[in-house]
Formats: sequence, structure tokens, C-alpha cells
Amino acid sequence: DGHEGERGRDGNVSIIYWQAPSILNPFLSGGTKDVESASMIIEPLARYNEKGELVPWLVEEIPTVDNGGVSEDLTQITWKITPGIKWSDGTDFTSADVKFTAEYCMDPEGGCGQVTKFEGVTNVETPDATTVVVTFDKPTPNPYGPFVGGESPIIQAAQFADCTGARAPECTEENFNPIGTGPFKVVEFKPNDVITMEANENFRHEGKPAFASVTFKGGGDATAAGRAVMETGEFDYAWNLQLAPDVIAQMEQGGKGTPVAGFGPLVERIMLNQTNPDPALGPDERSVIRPHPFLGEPAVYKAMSMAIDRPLLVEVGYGQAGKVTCNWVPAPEAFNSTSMTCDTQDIAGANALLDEAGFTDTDGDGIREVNGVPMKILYQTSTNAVRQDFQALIKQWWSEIGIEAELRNLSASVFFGGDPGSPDTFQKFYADVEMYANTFNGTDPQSYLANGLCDKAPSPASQWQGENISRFCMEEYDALHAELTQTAGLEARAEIGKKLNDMYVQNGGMIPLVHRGRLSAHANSLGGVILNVWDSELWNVADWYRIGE
Amino acid sequence: MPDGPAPVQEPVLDVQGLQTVFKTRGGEVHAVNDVTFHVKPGELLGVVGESGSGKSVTMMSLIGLLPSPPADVRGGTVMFEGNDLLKTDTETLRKVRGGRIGFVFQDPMTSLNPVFNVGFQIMEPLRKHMGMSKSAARARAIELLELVGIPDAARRLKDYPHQFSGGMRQRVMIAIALACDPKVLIADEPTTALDVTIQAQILELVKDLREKLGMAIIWITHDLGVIAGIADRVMVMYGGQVVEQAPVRELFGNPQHPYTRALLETIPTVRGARPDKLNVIQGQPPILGAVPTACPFRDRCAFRFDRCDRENPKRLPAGPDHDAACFYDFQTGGPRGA
Amino acid sequence: MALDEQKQPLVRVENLKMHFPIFGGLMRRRVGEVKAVDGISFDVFEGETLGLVGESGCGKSTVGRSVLRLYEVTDGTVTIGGRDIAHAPPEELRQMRTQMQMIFQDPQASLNPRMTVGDIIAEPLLEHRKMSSRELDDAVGGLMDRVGLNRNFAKRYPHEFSGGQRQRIGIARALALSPKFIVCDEPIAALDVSIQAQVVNLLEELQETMGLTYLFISHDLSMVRHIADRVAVMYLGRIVEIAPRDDLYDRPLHPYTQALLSAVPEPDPSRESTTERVILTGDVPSPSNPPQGCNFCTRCPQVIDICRQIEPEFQEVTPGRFAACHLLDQKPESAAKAPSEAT
Amino acid sequence: MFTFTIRRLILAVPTLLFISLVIFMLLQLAPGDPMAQVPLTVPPAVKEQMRQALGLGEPIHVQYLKWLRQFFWIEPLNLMDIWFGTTFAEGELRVISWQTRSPVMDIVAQRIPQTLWVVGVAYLVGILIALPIGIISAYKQYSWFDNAGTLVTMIGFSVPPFFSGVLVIVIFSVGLGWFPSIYDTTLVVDDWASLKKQINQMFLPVMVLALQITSQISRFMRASMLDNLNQDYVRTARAKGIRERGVVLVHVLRNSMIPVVTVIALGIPSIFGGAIITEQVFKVNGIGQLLITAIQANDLPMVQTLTFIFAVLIVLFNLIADVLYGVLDPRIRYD
Amino acid sequence: MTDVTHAESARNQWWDVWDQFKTHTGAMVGLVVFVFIVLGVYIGPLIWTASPTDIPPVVEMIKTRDARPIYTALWDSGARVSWANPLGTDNLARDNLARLMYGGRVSIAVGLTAMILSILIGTLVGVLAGYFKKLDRPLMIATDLFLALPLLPLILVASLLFREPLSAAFGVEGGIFVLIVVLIGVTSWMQTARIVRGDVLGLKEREFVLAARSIGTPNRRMVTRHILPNVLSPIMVSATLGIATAIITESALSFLGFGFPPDFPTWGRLLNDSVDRMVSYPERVVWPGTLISLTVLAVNYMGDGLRDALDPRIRGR
Ligand SMILES: Nc1ncnc2c1ncn2[C@@H]1O[C@H](COP(=O)(O)OP(=O)(O)OP(=O)(O)O)[C@@H](O)[C@H]1O
Ligand SMILES: Nc1ncnc2c1ncn2[C@@H]1O[C@H](COP(=O)(O)OP(=O)(O)OP(=O)(O)O)[C@@H](O)[C@H]1O
Ligand SMILES: [Mg+2]
Ligand SMILES: [Mg+2]
Ligand code: NI
Repeated sequence: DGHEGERGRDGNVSIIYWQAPSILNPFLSGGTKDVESASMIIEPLARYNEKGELVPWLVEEIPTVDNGGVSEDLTQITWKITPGIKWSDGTDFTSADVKFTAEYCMDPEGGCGQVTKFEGVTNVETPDATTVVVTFDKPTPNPYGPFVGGESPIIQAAQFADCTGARAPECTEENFNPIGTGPFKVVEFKPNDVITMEANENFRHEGKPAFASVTFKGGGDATAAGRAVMETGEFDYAWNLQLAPDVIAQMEQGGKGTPVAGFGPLVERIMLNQTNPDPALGPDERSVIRPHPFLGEPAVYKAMSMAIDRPLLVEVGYGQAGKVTCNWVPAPEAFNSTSMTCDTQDIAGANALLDEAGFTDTDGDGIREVNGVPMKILYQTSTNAVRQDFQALIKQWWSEIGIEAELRNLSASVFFGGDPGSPDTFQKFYADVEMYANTFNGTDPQSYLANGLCDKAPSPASQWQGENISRFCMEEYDALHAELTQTAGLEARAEIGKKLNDMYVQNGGMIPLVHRGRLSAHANSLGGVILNVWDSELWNVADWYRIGE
Repeated sequence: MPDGPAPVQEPVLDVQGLQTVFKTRGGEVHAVNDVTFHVKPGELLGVVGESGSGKSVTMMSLIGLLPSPPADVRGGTVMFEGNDLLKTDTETLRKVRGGRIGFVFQDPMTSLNPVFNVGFQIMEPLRKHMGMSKSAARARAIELLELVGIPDAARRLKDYPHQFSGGMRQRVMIAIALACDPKVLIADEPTTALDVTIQAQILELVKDLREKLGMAIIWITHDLGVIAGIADRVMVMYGGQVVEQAPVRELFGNPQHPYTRALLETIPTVRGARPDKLNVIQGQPPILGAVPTACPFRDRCAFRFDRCDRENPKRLPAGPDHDAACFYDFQTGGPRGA
Repeated sequence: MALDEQKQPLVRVENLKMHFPIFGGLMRRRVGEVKAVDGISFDVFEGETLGLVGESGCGKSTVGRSVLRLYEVTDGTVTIGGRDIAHAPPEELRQMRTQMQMIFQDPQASLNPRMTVGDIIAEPLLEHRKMSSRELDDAVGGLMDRVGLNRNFAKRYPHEFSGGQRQRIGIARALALSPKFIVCDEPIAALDVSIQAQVVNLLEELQETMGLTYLFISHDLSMVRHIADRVAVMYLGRIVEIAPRDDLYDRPLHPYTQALLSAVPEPDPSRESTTERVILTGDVPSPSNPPQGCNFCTRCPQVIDICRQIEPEFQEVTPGRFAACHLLDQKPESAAKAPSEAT
Repeated sequence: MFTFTIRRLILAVPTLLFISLVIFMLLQLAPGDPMAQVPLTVPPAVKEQMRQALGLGEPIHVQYLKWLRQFFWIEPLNLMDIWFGTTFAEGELRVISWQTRSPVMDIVAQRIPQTLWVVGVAYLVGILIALPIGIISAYKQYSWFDNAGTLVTMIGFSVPPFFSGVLVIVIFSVGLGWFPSIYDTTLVVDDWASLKKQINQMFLPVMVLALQITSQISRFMRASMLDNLNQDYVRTARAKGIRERGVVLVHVLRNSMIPVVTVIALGIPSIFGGAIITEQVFKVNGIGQLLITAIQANDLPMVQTLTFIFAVLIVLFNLIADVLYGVLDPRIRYD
Repeated sequence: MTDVTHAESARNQWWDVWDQFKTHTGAMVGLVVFVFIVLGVYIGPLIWTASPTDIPPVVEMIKTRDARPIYTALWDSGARVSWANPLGTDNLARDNLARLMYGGRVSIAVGLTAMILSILIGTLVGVLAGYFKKLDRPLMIATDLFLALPLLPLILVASLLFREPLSAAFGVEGGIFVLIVVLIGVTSWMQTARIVRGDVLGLKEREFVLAARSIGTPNRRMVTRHILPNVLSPIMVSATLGIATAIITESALSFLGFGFPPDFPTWGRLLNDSVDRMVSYPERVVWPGTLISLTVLAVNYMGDGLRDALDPRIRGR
């Protein structure tokens, strides 16, 4: 792009996220809003670019077996930090900070939200100020979990020294104002409202960032965010505009901004609860004990999937930003399984399947019964016009196969809030089925596929943390996944990955619906935006600049 | 004080053929019909009549106090200081109100503004009409309160109406009406809401003031006793019309309209003979739906003719400065003028 | 005592007190009381009309209501027909209500605007008599005839009637249970002069035909003179004088009575100018804070020192005439004469 | 008057305590054990500390007392610390939001300015528009002005702000580009330019809110004026020869304002309460938005605190309204 | 008595009220509009039988979705309109007219029942407090308390708390209906109670109540015969205002996500859901918005008229 000049030359850039960040320490929150807002301030050692490739960030190069950065037995990775990097307070960025970050997150009392990133890590060592050696407990073909990607940035040891373990949540000042190496630093953080940032004068790249300050506004709804960028031009960047295609098209006519879409592994899916969410069970047993009264039945979940007209969903909800998919992992291409097709709706087939399996409507009310209990399900999702349309459509189709759905929609900030206190989070899953989209950072789905492991199921014991939302549990799956963790070589890994994908979907873990592109919008005057679906969207905010003038 | 033949004097207020109509949902109400009267300087004109006979409406029509709509003053002239009050511009009329003609209303409890102190309310017309300074107005207000017999006037200026008794509020009302030395004072049943002992105080006060200030007074009441005590001349109203008009002694001694007669007969007294049975005016007052084409009193009248049904009697002379709107002549015992 | 021998007292009121509490201060405690009625006694004889006069706020209505126990009296007894009203238990009281009725001042306010005239008159019958609806209709019709209302109007509403007619409705309601005793609380005050006479005549006529006993409350001294047999004069919660009508009007004993009578305007200009008036100064004191000694001492033209200290006793001055004034104690023989000179 | 005020103040204390109890109990009713609502990422030791502070496990009245202590003792002390640099509240556990892990009061303090700017100004504007409308409507009852006023106020009353808000955004922000659609809470007003900007960004939310407020208050004003226009003292004032303007604006207005002023005073707490929907639509992120997000995130300490602050304000302004009533109306000088 | 006189004099008070009401143009227009709307939403679905929630099969859906109202053909000949959907369809091809009618059913039902509940509570409290001295203080303190409780937060909290138990007891929609109605009812009776109490206190001093007491009418009949009919007009006025408030409150709750489930149309939700497409499909906001406003307006004007009609002073004229 060749936009050069001194740091801060382009004044202010304003970003709107319709979910407001409530904390700037991604280790204490799992929310994308918090992770992405923090990614402008604190950075990982390496991250993924828009193509899903790993790129060095605070290091010289990506360690691999070839360049000797990864040990032959796949149990050790050595990061070489670029010398001369400074924290925004002017102190040196050293390997000690990296080590501290690992300790901070791995502290059992700290309640770290990204603890999965550090899975298998036994030891972090710092032979010198620029070298970090991470040792895993077993061969790890994909050792790029810790310190890679927006979810695992490095925090400053000096700042957080007193905030480890139990004291982590108490450090309001630190959590609201972390010192980082990123292009910006916090001026003021108003939780759930707005973050004001200014350029980090100690940023390692000359002449970057182009903007002197950032206004990061949170709250509201996707429509308003899209409108503010594309129609009124008040904001420069709006995140994740999950809006119907006709609404986006209408906004685009405003002429002030452009929507950008990118396809990552993001899949809109329906998760099927493998546990019993009956409220009568009480908060500690609910969605913990297995099995679900009927969702575990192959005939049931297969029929539910067959009843869905995915092309129609794509057309109604996403248009260009969506594709039909039957897979959990639709990207990267190598991992996209082709064993299943689900392009056509088959209500009759679904009905036949259910009849055959003996789930019939015994009392003539149009709803099938299982052991005398009608097949009624609670179908929840976040509040969002497209999702509500999906809900209405799918409810209709399911009713045609004799399954009644009760719809419920929850504010996105609650649903994805990750607050273990709320009964309405997607993790608690106090419903029979729930619909949302999920994705993973990077191009390797290993840890993403780990979301299907038995021991990843959220429960009171795990403090409702864990990504196995549908509480899927299958020995074979666990075994195959273990094999994946041992396997190197892309082809072999892709083979296993596809198998895992098929296993999960075919055994009723989820009903994939739409392979979604991430759709964000930026102002026409904002240059340098490269939509990255594999990492934080704001990954290259240091390169953004103002066009024209 | 009633006295002998009055010297020929120009009336201060001369009302001719006044006509006032209310437009209501149920149709028009002809509250005042062709009312003609006058007052001379220093004279006290008493107005009596039963409730709804149009006394208040007549007086309020004079100075444009009736809300319009629904009221509509249809006709007549009201000559005051060379102007026809019904035709002048609002600014002149406004100056006349409160400045040249004072008004005292029936209910002293509600006629004063509850949220302003009495001083403000007395001083208001003084400052508006006479352009007095604040201190001059204050001095005058104290003087006025003393004039109407409120002790400790200076201190009481700061009091609010609810801190006064009914009698005292009525005195305050009179003080307000007198503030700008009006030529005419119209008092609409100023003592009806008061007790007899208080009424006696007020009547005494008015007699006093009249001697001191020498203005013309129109005094509305339905208590003939009050009229007898203070009026020079009396006008009797019935059904929106003036039915009889005479000097006070003449009226009481020689009433020429059957309604006046009946009224005088019905009222019991505390002194003198006590009849066994009260005389009664049978029937109800008329409904004022249209301009009457017949005598409004005919349904209740003991001296009714055929003619009463056909024609509304005009006021005809019935003695010196005495006229009555009745076809029956009590002196001759036959039709008047026939 | 001539009257006493012929007639029995139907109503006997002894030392009746009605104090309304006043609340105030930081905790809304009872800080005082309005002594609306402060220890009065009188009898009403069968078939007579006792007039009760006085200025506004002196407690006339309160007396009337207390006598019928529409208020819970503070102290004293009220017996009607030998039965104690003031302390009767609720059910007994309900029975006794048939004996005594009330006619109210404001004919508009005393009729429920949402009930038909027929229903209003029928209400006492419904409460106390078991009647079929046909009987009820007839009874209501009869009552309406009796008070001179067209019985065809039974289905109309009060606002469709004139003031005098409304008062007749109130009277019909009071008569429904054929009571012996009726309290008339200023029944004519709200009516026009020409209508007043109609109502008063009706009341008199009913008294004759039905043998009713009235307590007739009014501040119109001339009407009371017309209708009452005996008259009680109240001032600030106390009765200052009770006397047979003619005695009272011709020779008032109490200075207040004298002033009151002289304040009544005379509807005769020839006599008016000759009348010498006693004009009272000042206002009635507040009943929550009555003056020490005689209640009237603050306005009395003939006040003497003792009046300001000692409360005069209410006593029989001449047979059948009661009054409470220190002047009468001092010169009992001339007391009856002195006022007549003032007239 | 003075004793009245004192008495009302004294009476307000038990009322407030009772209200706080009601709020406390209501939130305690929330499903499950309140400690189960504490994020489980909060480590056990901290949880134990919170448990101590809340008195959980103890009888409910002890819990309540502890809450009272936190709210009425520690928080004010903290405020003093901030103002005077003292250290009274050091080491005491403040009321901590479960969502942001920071003291509730700090966040509330952060939100109050923007709430006051927008909702407060809207209230003022609403009143300033409403009063003349009410006065003229009443004075010219059933005139075209009155009818039009009635129509507009009724529409203002009946159109939900989530519709009117978006409508004005579409018209004025998108269509005409006159005003921003998103409120900038970081704007610091320190010179004319920023003031202009502030006014500019306030315009739409203030307009939407003021429409609602105007609707209500002008109705009250009209009714009150109508009541008073028929009073006898108005006739007296006219008979005194006062100009119509004087009659209406001095005599009638003062009397009519008595009930309206109390209505206005009673509405003031709602300013602090924020206007939840309007704040959402324009992203004002004031108290209302704070409350709604707290409720959504089950942030009990935040909800408890906010609700109770509202209750205090409501009781306070009730009291002020009563006292005002007495001040304005000489007939009701309580004593 | 004869039948003739019966006929002549059998003038029911309600006829007078009606006569007076008829003279109030605004109120009459309001009544007509309200009746029209109510009939439309309750009888309408019997005539216009399209389903508000059913989505047609795929092919058809694609064809029929996002249809414009018939009348757009007047100025835009290219508009996709169809007599099968006179008001057009939404983006899932559901019939707008049917959705409006069903939405109206719920909104009006919520408005009416919440209003009735609030009036019942308000009147009961008001009458008891006004009539029985002993109950006055405690009841008024309770009323003040309710006034002092911040309502919207409480409604939100309560709907969070009781949603599930109620859903279990009354079914999903039933449960939420009960919840919303009860919440609105329980939090909006205070004004009525205050007004009624004030009126009752005044009435108690009126002489006709005294007259009834002197007759020996017991308290129960005193209240039903003399007190209640006379506080009817303020109650009626509160009632009409109450419907409006309830409809609006429901829509606000829907907006905040605490109302009915997303597929259950109410006017408030229809309006809210269509705000995104306000520019392309203005009819989808205009219709529900207009209907809410019209209903509220109509009800308010009716309230105005009723107040006049029930006031004997005005009616007497
Ligand atoms: N605003 C009005 N609308 C309709 N009719 C009215 C209005 N004001 C007065 N009237 C009618 O005008 C007539 C005369 O009323 P007015 O007040 O003059 O009587 P009045 O003689 O003063 O009676 P009172 O002795 O009761 O004061 C009455 O029949 C009354 O009904
Ligand atoms: N319920 C009450 N509570 C407190 N004070 C009362 C009550 N009823 C009457 N009073 C007071 O008692 C006194 C006597 O009142 P009452 O109504 O008996 O006077 P009245 O002689 O009938 O007057 P009026 O001629 O005006 O009807 C008055 O000072 C009044 O203020
Ligand atoms: Mg009059
Ligand atoms: Mg009385
Ligand atoms: Ni018959």
C-alpha cells in the first residue's frame, strides 16, 4: 500500500463492536469482544495471517522442526524473541514476561479463561532474555498453542506480578489497563462502554501506527454498527455484521463504507445437548447428567438434520457470505470432509426415519412421543435477526416432522458472555438445542476438534468452563483424537481430522448449517484493512491508515 | 340613606336593552333579556330576584367578565363615562374594570387567589391602573385595609387568604374593589355566604364607606331584609328581566308586580306578627330557553290574564320613579293602562 | 313548666361532648382537639320542634349528627324514646335507626347522583323491611305522593330535579321508615327564598299528620321563628340559651341572642331605619382554642371581668327558660327586662 | 414546615430500610444460591472472603445487615477517601461487580455524567416545551391548537422509543446527515467547539426522550390549568382589570403549577434511572444501559446497588415534592 | 302506575352517559376505531385464515417472501404484490396481515387483562384505604412503597426469576402471558389506588353517605351501592390509560428481550423486528406502529369522552 509517514499522522480511528468489552485481560474472559479489543494492546509471539498462515510477530521466525525450533520428538518449542521490543512503558520486553504469562494463566487459582491454550505445557524456560523454551508433556505435532494468536497474548510481568492466582480478578486497574507491546495503549477504559487508546510511542515499527488515537466503542446492535460505518460514516470499522443480506445491501448503498467478507472455519450450527437439561434437576445436575431423553437417538438427530433446507437458510440469512455445509470443520480445504451431503431437504425421509425408529405420534396432537413424553425441545440462540429467522424456519420444518420447538433468544452479551453466574450462557446449555457459530484460530483444527472430547464438557466441576458444549462423549472419538495429537504430516492429520469431523456430526454432536464468512465493514477512507478470520480481526491495526486527504 | 326626591342628576351608569345569551349543548339560554336600568352618583341600587333570575349575568355582562364562549352579549348599550362599554376596545374596558368599576363577588372563600398574599392582591390593581410605586401601593393598601376595618393592617398584608375568616376575606375583597376609587361598586351577593352577625358588620361598613366615598353602588342580593336596610332604589329581576323598579320605600310599601308582592309575603320575619302558615309562590322559575313571548311569571301568578299568555309585558310607569312589567294594576284592580 | 306536663321528652341529651382530635408535631401525635360540641344538654318533647340556631361553625351540625350517633360521641348520653343511643351496640343501633332520621342541608349532595329517585327512597325500606318489589314500588309511590312529587318520576335521577324537589326526595327518604324523630340539618339553607316556604310548609304539614318530632337546625332566625316551638341558641360548642319561641324572640336573655336577633335585617325600610342594632365586633374564636371563662367574652358588648375567668353555668332562669350568662346571676330580676329595652 | 420536613425525613428511613429489604429479598430469590452466581473463575479464597462479607451461610437477617454495612458504611467511607485522600475504607471489601470485577460505585460514577447530559437535558427540554403547550391548550380549550397538541402528545405517548429513535436516526443521521447516530461518551466538553459537538450528538436522543416527557407533562399542565381557569379568583383578577396575560400567567399559572411541580419533582428520579431503551438505541451507555447489561449478566451486586439507588432517589424526591407542595401552596404549610 | 309512564321514565343512567359520550366527537371516533381494531384482530383471523407463523414450502417461500403490500402497486408498477398477501409478506414469506392480527390479539389481550388486574387491585386498595380509617395508613404506606420501588428493573428481575416456573405451569406462551400481565398489573395500580382513595375520602364526607349511614346501611352495601358507583369515572379513566400503558410496556419488554418468545408475534415485536428493514419495507414498521398508536390514541380519546360522560355536572348540562 505504500502508505508511509510518521506515527500518529492520521489522527483518530473509530471502531465499533456491538458487543461491549467488559475487561481488557483476555485471560479473565473468553469473549471475542474482550480478546479482540485487547489484541490492539497486547500481542502474542506469533499469529495467523489472513490466509491462515502462521507469521512471526514478536519473534524472528516461526520455529519448526526444519529450522530446529521444534525438537525432533515434538515435545519442545523454542521461541526467539526479536531483540529491542519495548513495552509501552518503555521497559524491555523479555522472555521473563513470556514465562510469567504462562505461569499467570496456568495458576490453578487464577481462573484463566484461556487455559486450554497451555494444555500439555509442563515447563517454560528462559535460558536468556530473548529465548523461550516451552516443553510439553508429550509429543505435540502442533506446538503453536501457547503464545500464539489473539487469545494468548503476552502480559507484562512487572505489571501483573501482584495479580497472580487468587488476586487476579481483584486487580481492576491492571485488568482495565494492561501494558502491552501492541500499537496502542489504553488511555481510558470504561467497562461495557468505550475504550480510548493512543498510539504506543514505544511501538517497534517506525511510523506505525498511522493513527494517533483509537475510539473503541461498544454496545448496541449489529444494525446500528453497520449503519454507523456504511450509512452515516461516523465509524471506521464495524465488527461482525451478522445481518441479513438484503439489509447489508441496503446499507451499502449508503456509500460510506464497504463490507468485507472472509471465509474461515466459522460454522453456524445447532448443538444438540447430550445431557438432560430438565430444570427439575437443579443447577448442578442440569445439563450434566446423561443422556438426553431422546436427542441421543440417531433417528432423531438424523431426521432433524434432514428436515433442514440449508440452501434456503443460506439465501435468507447470508447470501454471499454463506455456503451450505454438512461439516463441523469446513476449512481449511484439506480438512473439509466430503463424505456427507445435506443439500436437499427431505421431510418425508425424515418422517419415515422417525416412524421406523418407533417414535410415533401416539396421541394425535402432531407431536411425536418418546415413552409417552412428547418431543418438545427448547431451542435457544442469541438475539439477532438472522438467527431469529433461522429459528422460525427450522421450528417450522421440525414441526413438520413432529418435533415441537420452543424458541428462546438471549442477548448476545449474555449468551456468549461466558459468565458462569448466568444460567443463560451457551456454555451452561440449559436448553435442548442451541444455535451459534464457532471457529478456531489458525489452520490446524486439533484443539478445535478437542472440543469433542469427553473431559472438555462444561460442568460445575470444571467451573462451567470447557468447549465441549454439546457434552459429546465417545471413546472412539477420544482415541482417534489422541492419535491426531501424535501424528505429524498434513495429509495424515487431515485424514484423521475429517474422520473426527464425520464421527462428531454423524453421532449427533451437532447439526452444521451454514459455513459462514465473517462479515465486517470498514469506511471507504480506511485503508490497510485485511480481514482475518483466523485471528483477531484487529490483528493488523498497526497498518491501518487514512486514505486520501 | 334614603331621602326625598332626588335632584336631577346624570346617571353614572346607564344600561339600555341589555341582552345576554349562553350557547350550551342543550341550546341557547337567554339569561338576560332586554334589561334597562341606571345608577346615579352616590346612589345605592339594590337588585333582588330569585336564584337564576339573571342578576349576576347582567352585572358581569356590563364589564365583559363573562367568558365568551359560551356567553354572548347580543345587544344593548352600557354607557359609562361617555363610552359604550359593550363596544369599546378591550384596553379601555380593562381600565374601567377595577379602575372605574369595582366588583365584589359572592363567595369570599374562593374569590381570592389562594397562593398570593393579600397585600399583593390589593396592590395589583393599584400598580396596574394608577401606576403607583411599590411603596405607595403598600401605603395605600394599608390605608384600604384599615378603611374596611381590618386591625393591624400593615402586618396582615403578608398573610394569605386562608389565614383570614370569611368576614375578613369579604372585607379584603371590598378593599380590592375600592382600591382605585371606583365610581361604581358592583357587589354580587357579598354577604350571602356570611353569618348574620358578620353580615351586619359588612352592611354597617358599606353604609359607612358610601358616606365617606360617595360612589354609586349596585348591590345584588336575594335577601329583601338587606335591601330594605341599605338601598335607595330597588330593581326586582325575574326570569332574566327587570320586572319592577322603585325607590325602596315605595317598593316595600306599594309593590306593583305580583312577584314582588308574593316575595314580600313569603318571607317570615323575626319581629312583628307571625303568620300561622307561610305564603308560598307555587311552581318553579321559568326555563330561559328562548326570548319570552309571554309573561315569564304567568304560571305562578295569581292575577293572570289571557293577555299574559300572549304578550310579554313592557315596563310601564306605576308611580313616581316607579315602573313595573305587569298588565295588572293593583291600584285599579284591573289591567294597567286600560 | 307548662309544656313539660303535657308532653314527655322524646329525646334527652345530657352533657353531650364531641371533640375531634387534632394531630400534629413530629410523630403525628394528638396535640389537641376541636371542641365542636362541648357539654350541652337539652330535651326535645314529643311532637314539638326544637330550633337550633347559631353562627356557622358553632357546632349545630355536629350536635345533630351526634344525636343520631353518626359520630361516636366523646362523652354524654343521648336517649331517644328511653333507649340510650350513644352507647348502643351496633345491631341494636341499626334497629333504632328506624326511629330517627335526618334531612340534610344540601339537597344535591345528600342524594347519590347514581341512584334513581325510586331507589334512593326505597333504600331504607330495603335495609329494614322485608318487602316484595311490588310492595316496595307502592310504598315508594306513596311516599312520593305524600311529599308532593309525581310518582312517575321514580325512575329519574336527582340531577333531573330542581332544588326544592330534591329536598322533597330527601324528606321522602327520611319518612320511609315512619320515624318519630327527625333531625333537619339546615334543610332550607340551600334553597331559594320562594322555594323555602314550600319546604317549610311541607315539614309542618307532615308534623301535624304524622306526629313527628323535629330538631330543626338553621341559621335563619326568621324561619326558625316560624317553625320552632322552642329555640336553642348555640355559640362555640355550647348552648347559651333555650327558651320557648316567643319568649326568646321577644325577650332574649343572653347578650349573644340579643346581638344575633338584632343583626337580622328587617325587610321593611320604614322599620329598618328605626331599629337600633347591636353590631358585634370580631370573629368567632376557634373551637380548638376557646377563650377562658365564658366563650362569648371576646365579643360580648356587656362583658364584665368575671366572664373572662369563670364559665357561666347553664341554668333555668325563669320556668322553661335556660341561659348561661353571668349577667343573669347578678341581676336576675331585671334580666328579663333589660334586653327588651334594647329591641 | 420544618417539623414536617424533619418528620418526613425520619419516616423516610424506615421506608428506605424496608425497600432495601424488599430489594434484597427479591434478589435473594434469584434461582439458586447467590454464591453459585459468583463467577467460578473467582478463586475459592476470594469467594470465601466475599462469602464472609455477604454473610452467606448465616441467617438471612445477618446477611442483610452485612449488605447494609457494605452499602451504607464502607462505600461512603470510600467516597471520603477519594475526596479527602483519607484511608478509612482501606482493606474493606467494597461492593464488587461480578461482571467487570471492579467496584460497582466506580462504574456508576462513570455513567452518571452521560445519563445526566442526555436524560436530564431531555427532561428540561421536555418541561420547557410542555408547559407552554399545556397552558395554551387549556386556555384555548378545543381550539385547533389544543386538538393538534392533544394529537401530538398522544402520539408521543404511544410511539415506543425503539421505533421513534430509529426513525429519527434514519431521517436525520442517515438521510440528512445532520446528527451522529452514535453517542460519543468520551467527548469532553471544554470549549465551544466541543460544546457544539456535544449538543449535536445529544440532539436526537434528547428529542426522542423529550417527546415522551412533553407528552406527559403537557397533559398534566393542561388538566391543571383547566381546573384553575374556572375558579372564582380568576374572575376576580379579571374584574380587577388585569390583562389576560397577567391573569393567566400570574394568577392561574401559579396555582396550576402546584400539582405540576410535584409531578415534575417525582419524575426526576427517572432521570437518574436513565431511559433504558433510548440509551440502547443511541448507544448512550448510561445508567439504564448499565442496569440492563447487569441484569443480563446476572451481576447481582450491580443490580442491587442500582435498584437501591433508584429507590433512595424516589423516596428523596417524594419528600422534596411534598415539601415543595407546602412551599408553593400557602394553604398547605404543614406543621 | 301504568306501562306508559314506565316507558316514559325508564331512562337508564347509562343511556345518559351514552348520549353524552356521543356528543364527544373525539371519543366517538376513538370508540369506532377501537371497536374496529378489536373486531379486526379477533374476528379478522376467522375471515383471513392465513397463518401468522407458518412458512410456506421452500420454492413457494422464495417466490412469495418480501412481497410488498397491494397498494404499493399504485405508484410502483414493478413492485411484487399479490392479492394473496394484501399487506405483503415478511422475509420468511409469512403473511403480514395475519401477523398483524395475531399480534394485535396478544397486544390487546395483554393491555386489557393487565389493565383489569391493575384496576382491580387499585380500586380494592383505594376503597379499603379510603373507607376504613384503620386500613388507611398501612395501605397508603404500601402504596408509597410500591411507588418507590424502581419498576422496570423489578419487572426485568422478576421476569428472569419466574419465567421458568410459570412456563411450567401455564405452558410457554401462557406462562409468559401470565407473567407479563401480572407484572404490568402489579406494578401499575398505585396511581389508581391513590386517586380512588382520594375520591372515597371525599365521598365519605358527602351527605348522601351520611344519609345512608343514618339509615343503617351496613358497610358492605355502603361500598357497593354508594361508594363504588361514584368512583367509577376516575376508575374508567385510569382504565383507559392503563390499556395504553400496558401495550407500550409489553412492547418495551419485547424489545429488551424479556417478552414473548421470538416467533410469537405482538405488535411491539413486529415493529421491533422490522426496524432493520425500515427503509426497504416501510410497511412493516408503519402498520404495527400505526396500530399501536391508533389503539392508544383511540383508548385515550375514549377515556376523555368517558370522563366527560361520567361527570354528572357535565352530563347534567
Ligand atoms: N356559563 C353559563 N352557561 C349557561 N347558562 C348559564 C351560565 N351562567 C349562567 N347561566 C344561566 O343564566 C341564568 C342567570 O344566572 P345568574 O347567575 O345571573 O343568576 P343569579 O340571579 O345571579 O342567581 P343567584 O342568585 O343564584 O346568583 C341562569 O338560568 C343560569 O342557568
Ligand atoms: N370531622 C371533623 N373533624 C374535625 N373537626 C370538625 C369535624 N366536623 C366538624 N368539625 C369542626 O367542628 C366545628 C363545628 O362544626 P359544625 O359543622 O357542627 O358547625 P355548624 O354549626 O353546623 O356550621 P354550619 O352552619 O357552617 O353548618 C367546626 O369548627 C368544624 O370545623
Ligand atoms: Mg348570582
Ligand atoms: Mg352545619
Ligand atoms: Ni306501573
